[in-house]
Amino acid sequence: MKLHEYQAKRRFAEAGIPTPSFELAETVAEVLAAAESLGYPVAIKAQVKVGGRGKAGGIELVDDEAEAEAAADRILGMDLKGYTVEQVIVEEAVDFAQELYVGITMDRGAGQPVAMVSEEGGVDIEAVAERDPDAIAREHVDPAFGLHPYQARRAIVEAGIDAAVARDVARVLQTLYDVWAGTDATDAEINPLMVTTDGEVIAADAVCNVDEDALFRHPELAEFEEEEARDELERKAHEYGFDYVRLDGTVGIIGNGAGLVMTTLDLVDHYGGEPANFLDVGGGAKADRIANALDMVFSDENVDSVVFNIFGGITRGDEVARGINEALSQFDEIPKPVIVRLAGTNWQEGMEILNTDLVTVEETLEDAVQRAVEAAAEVAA
Amino acid sequence: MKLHEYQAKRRFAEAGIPTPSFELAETVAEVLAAAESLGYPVAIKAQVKVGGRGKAGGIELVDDEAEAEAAADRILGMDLKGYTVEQVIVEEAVDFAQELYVGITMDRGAGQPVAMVSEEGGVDIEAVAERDPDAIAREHVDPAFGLHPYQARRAIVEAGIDAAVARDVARVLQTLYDVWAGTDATDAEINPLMVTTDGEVIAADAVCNVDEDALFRHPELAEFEEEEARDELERKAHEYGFDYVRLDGTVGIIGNGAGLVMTTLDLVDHYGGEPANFLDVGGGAKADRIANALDMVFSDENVDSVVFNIFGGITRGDEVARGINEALSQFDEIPKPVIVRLAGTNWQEGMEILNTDLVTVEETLEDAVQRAVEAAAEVAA
Amino acid sequence: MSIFVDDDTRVVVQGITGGEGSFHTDQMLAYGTNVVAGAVPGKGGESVHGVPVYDTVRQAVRKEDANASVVFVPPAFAEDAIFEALDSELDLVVAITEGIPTQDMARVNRRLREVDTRLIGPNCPGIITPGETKLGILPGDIFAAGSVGLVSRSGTLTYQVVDNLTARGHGQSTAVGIGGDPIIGTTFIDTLRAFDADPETDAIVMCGEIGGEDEEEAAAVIDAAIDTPVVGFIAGRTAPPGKRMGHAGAIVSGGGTGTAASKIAALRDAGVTVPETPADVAAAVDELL
Amino acid sequence: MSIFVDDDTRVVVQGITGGEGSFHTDQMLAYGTNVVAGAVPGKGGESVHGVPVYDTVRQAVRKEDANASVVFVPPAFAEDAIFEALDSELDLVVAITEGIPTQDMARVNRRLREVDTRLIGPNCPGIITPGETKLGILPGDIFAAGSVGLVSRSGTLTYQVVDNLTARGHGQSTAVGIGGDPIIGTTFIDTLRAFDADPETDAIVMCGEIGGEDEEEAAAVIDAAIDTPVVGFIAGRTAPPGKRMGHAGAIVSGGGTGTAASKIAALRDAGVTVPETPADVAAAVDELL
Repeated sequence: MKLHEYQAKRRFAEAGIPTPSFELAETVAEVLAAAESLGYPVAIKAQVKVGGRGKAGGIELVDDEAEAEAAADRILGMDLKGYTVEQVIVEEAVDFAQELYVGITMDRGAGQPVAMVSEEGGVDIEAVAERDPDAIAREHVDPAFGLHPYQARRAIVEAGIDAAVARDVARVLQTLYDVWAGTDATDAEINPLMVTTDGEVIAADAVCNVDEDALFRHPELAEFEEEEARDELERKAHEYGFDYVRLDGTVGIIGNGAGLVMTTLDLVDHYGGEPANFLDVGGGAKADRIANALDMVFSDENVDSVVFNIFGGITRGDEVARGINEALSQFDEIPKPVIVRLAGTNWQEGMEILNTDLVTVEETLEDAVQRAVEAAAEVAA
Repeated sequence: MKLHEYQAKRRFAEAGIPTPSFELAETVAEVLAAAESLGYPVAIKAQVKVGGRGKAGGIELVDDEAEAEAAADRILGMDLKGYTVEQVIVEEAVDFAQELYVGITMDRGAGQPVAMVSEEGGVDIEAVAERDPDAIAREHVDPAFGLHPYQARRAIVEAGIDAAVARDVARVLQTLYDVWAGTDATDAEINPLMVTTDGEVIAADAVCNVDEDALFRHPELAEFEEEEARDELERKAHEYGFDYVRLDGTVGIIGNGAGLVMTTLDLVDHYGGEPANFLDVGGGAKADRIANALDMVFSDENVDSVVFNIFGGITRGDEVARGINEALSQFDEIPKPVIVRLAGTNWQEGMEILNTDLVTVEETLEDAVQRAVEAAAEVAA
Repeated sequence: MSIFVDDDTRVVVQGITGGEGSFHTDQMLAYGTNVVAGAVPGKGGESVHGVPVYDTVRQAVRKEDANASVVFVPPAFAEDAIFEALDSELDLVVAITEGIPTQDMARVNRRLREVDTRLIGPNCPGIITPGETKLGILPGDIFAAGSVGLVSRSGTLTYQVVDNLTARGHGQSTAVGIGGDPIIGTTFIDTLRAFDADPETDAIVMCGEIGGEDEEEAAAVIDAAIDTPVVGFIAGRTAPPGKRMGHAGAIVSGGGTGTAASKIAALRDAGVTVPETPADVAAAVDELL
Repeated sequence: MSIFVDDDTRVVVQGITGGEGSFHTDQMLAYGTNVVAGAVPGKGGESVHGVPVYDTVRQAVRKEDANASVVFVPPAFAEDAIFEALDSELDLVVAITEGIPTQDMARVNRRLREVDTRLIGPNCPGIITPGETKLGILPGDIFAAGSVGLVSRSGTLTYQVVDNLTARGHGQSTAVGIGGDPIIGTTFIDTLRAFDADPETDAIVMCGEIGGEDEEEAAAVIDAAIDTPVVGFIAGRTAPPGKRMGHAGAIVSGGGTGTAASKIAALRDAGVTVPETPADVAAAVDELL
């Protein structure tokens, strides 16, 4: 789960990392009031959870009230890579001499955290990593001991950071690691970490992505999760407790198990269709869960057909079939054609139970997907 | 450095370990007021840093004001194993069904911490360990990870603790480890950890010994160190920054380096004398340190002679000799005979510089000690 | 033969008194697994489906000679349960639990480097040597004994592939679900090497998915060191970047690593057949055997 | 020959810009030690007595081929300095610093178990192979090259014993101060085994003191596995229980472990001569050689 810049920045500041003063604003009037109290110039920064906000026009530096009003008016409500900007922060402008990068992430391959430092901050760090891997100094962290002070110092020396700010940057990196560990983050980054013309270091941006599986330990962060959802459907998925990802296609997909659902998406594509979503109902799907899943997929107006693919391991096919019948019988009219394929435990009993007035039944995964792709094509035609 | 029971108990309580209510008192009136506010019966417990206070008469359970007054009057000011009782705590009495033991210490041999649990609390745990080692369950702790919850549970199961209180005892042990680690303790113990007739666990005593070398990290504890000193001389040693231990003999000993000073003590004993003290002036002894050391040993009225034994490694013999001359020349009369032996770097120059009007010079350690033992015997005769 | 587990595997179930633990203990017993003990703090002395429960894993090891555990403990307590298992002289620990925080697994992973115990999972369906034993939640009846070794990051996808294999007469030597989390114990590479050393495994099916670079690393090892023929399958070709596709580990990074395309290309470069449908996986095995 | 250090040892001094570090670097250079670098955060580019200073130990290793370090860093920063040294592919780290908190050393000790680097100390005078090299603060001029291996928990006591040995014509192969702290890197046992394997060490002098049970454990090893004759010396016979005698490790516990009597008895049981005065130690070596 990605925190907003302002949420991350507040956490970093509480931990002792220097940040510019800022205020959150939701209206032009609030922006002007905030700018007044901070003093011009200020930066107005869209609070949406995407990278590259600057390039996309979501950040503007303004020198006076007229500029601020124009910028606030433009940014508030704008669409930024699919997100509507509802909040901005108004932040004191910083005179910087240099932009650095510091970050902590989990290195999956090594199975351990890694701390990173680079002189080339202020730009897309992944591009830097690709162009010149040596421009980023890395220290793998032993999670049992945490980031040793010598490691922070060493990374900074190896990144070639100016000795005059080395101690301050080391302190920021060390604190960032503590925040990373303490909030169960997957990534925590400051890009840029500005060096001001006075030789101070200050976190001009703040990224903190939190491990969703660890939210049970962080009730103060869990409340941010609600607003995470991008649209109505994702919000619903969160409420129902489904793993759900919305895509742009027309074939709705419901299944159990991440790998199998991904495979179903791939098969839709393989047979010439376009998947509308990823929806994993998980293990032991009861009737109400199945009804919820159908509700979700039906309410996506892009969807023209639905493939329902269950491999009953422990889940029994006959139970799933009853769930499907029950869920669909609540409709006067089935809104989109549903193709069902059951396999695994008690699949034959399940197939027999399914009400073929409500659904189309197929015996293999491949056939079911093909049929759904055809059905969607028919609707579109 | 040993904390007082009340100091340790406050730390344990702050960390969340259940303790009885108590108040600190220094006068009979304060004892009575505290007992009144807590409600009888109460325990009155001498706050001196020795074990076995109960057996030595330093703890009394009283049922009413008359008993409390008598007990307070007796305990306050009493001598307990060489310490004068200046403070007591007045503590609510606990009805207990069982007395357990929990403790954390550093296992020197293993070089790692060890957590211990026993059903046989309330008695000298070292005696239990000697009589029946299996009566104490032990879990070595990986200091990089800390005490894992499963280890706390496992120790409690293996100690045979009643399942009804296992969870509470595990929580106490876990918290005790955190306190141990967080205060740089060498030992942290609760003996007894009482199980009340209501099935609650409560820390009836509290021991916490802190690593003196770690006090720089714990300014809040360092202030307790001052009052640590047993007598005037130990207080002085603390002030001068000497490693000093007072003994009962008549031969005062000054030297540099722990092993060499211990050896000098042993040689005094070997040659029939009795060492009066251990005093290590440390490396690079300057004139003022030497003067301070002489001041300390001279002001011990048991001392009849002094052996001054320096092996100059990096310290130069001529500098030490000048320091001794300078220090002793401040006296109108040298109060006790001083025998000096210098060895190592520039020892010959040192020997030549020494003012033999003030001191006796010997060439070997063995000769110096023998001369000092003889001198003490002469004074005593 | 088989890898990692067989008839001699003696299992302690951690979390046996919970709903999942109890249900799958019953299923494992029915399959013939030697479930010799359960371990649940505070429940020592009870029994579940006739299996004695102990307070600690160590007791289960000492009293019932358990040499493997299966972990059904909820995510908040799973790190501790795995650490306990690793500190109890077991040969194998299979962690079924889904949703263990990644940092917890980083600590487990750090400890794993120091012990001789093998961890499979977490967030995995377990391991089965058909006809002998299963540890986990795999539905035993779709498996058949045979000579195909199967290793997969996914649960139901494994079942799908196994169903296709069994239908075509290709039984399995052992099937290992290594789990869908970003940090896991046993990897593709560990499993591939073990199958390669197993004389009764004649072909290997490897089911990967988007996220991380384990499949790319496995491809390099296949190329260099694996003689047994391998059929690969990669799920997630249509997954958009930056979205977690069900599994915590199934995510294509914004930077573009972890894509299906990269994995498929790496496997094909290593000489691995990589079909596009599960049915074609079974067909490809047909051609190998 | 010698143990642990010789002419080929290339030393980086951690804390070279401090008073002690600078002074003893000068002394080491004067003795002939290959001090090739210093390491002090923020002081990279400076030089001390002609020795180049780097910001990190790794730079000193990469640029000057250092293979050993001597740590003169103050107690509050010593744990970190030792960890840095252990993470820099050195063969040997000698920690002179006195007063490192015991819990810090427990963490270091835990890490030591995982690396190939040897730690000597802390709270030790260092190590010297007379005529070749010294790492630490030992006064070089009292030592002479020879065939007596010396290992000691104490500094000045070592000097005293060496003085007696050299005066009687017994030079030293190597002298190792293992340090007076409760938790140390290299132990008596490690050193005894190394001397025993050194063909040019003909006798060993071992100076112990009260506290802990290292001498007792060493006695058992001497009895079982050391062929080279050993003379022992134990300081602290007159130390009262519960009092720290200068060294953090020199304390007889309230429970009565760690006494000089116990150590002397264990050594004598193992066939070790244990004289009562330093002069008699040298005399005992006379009888052996």
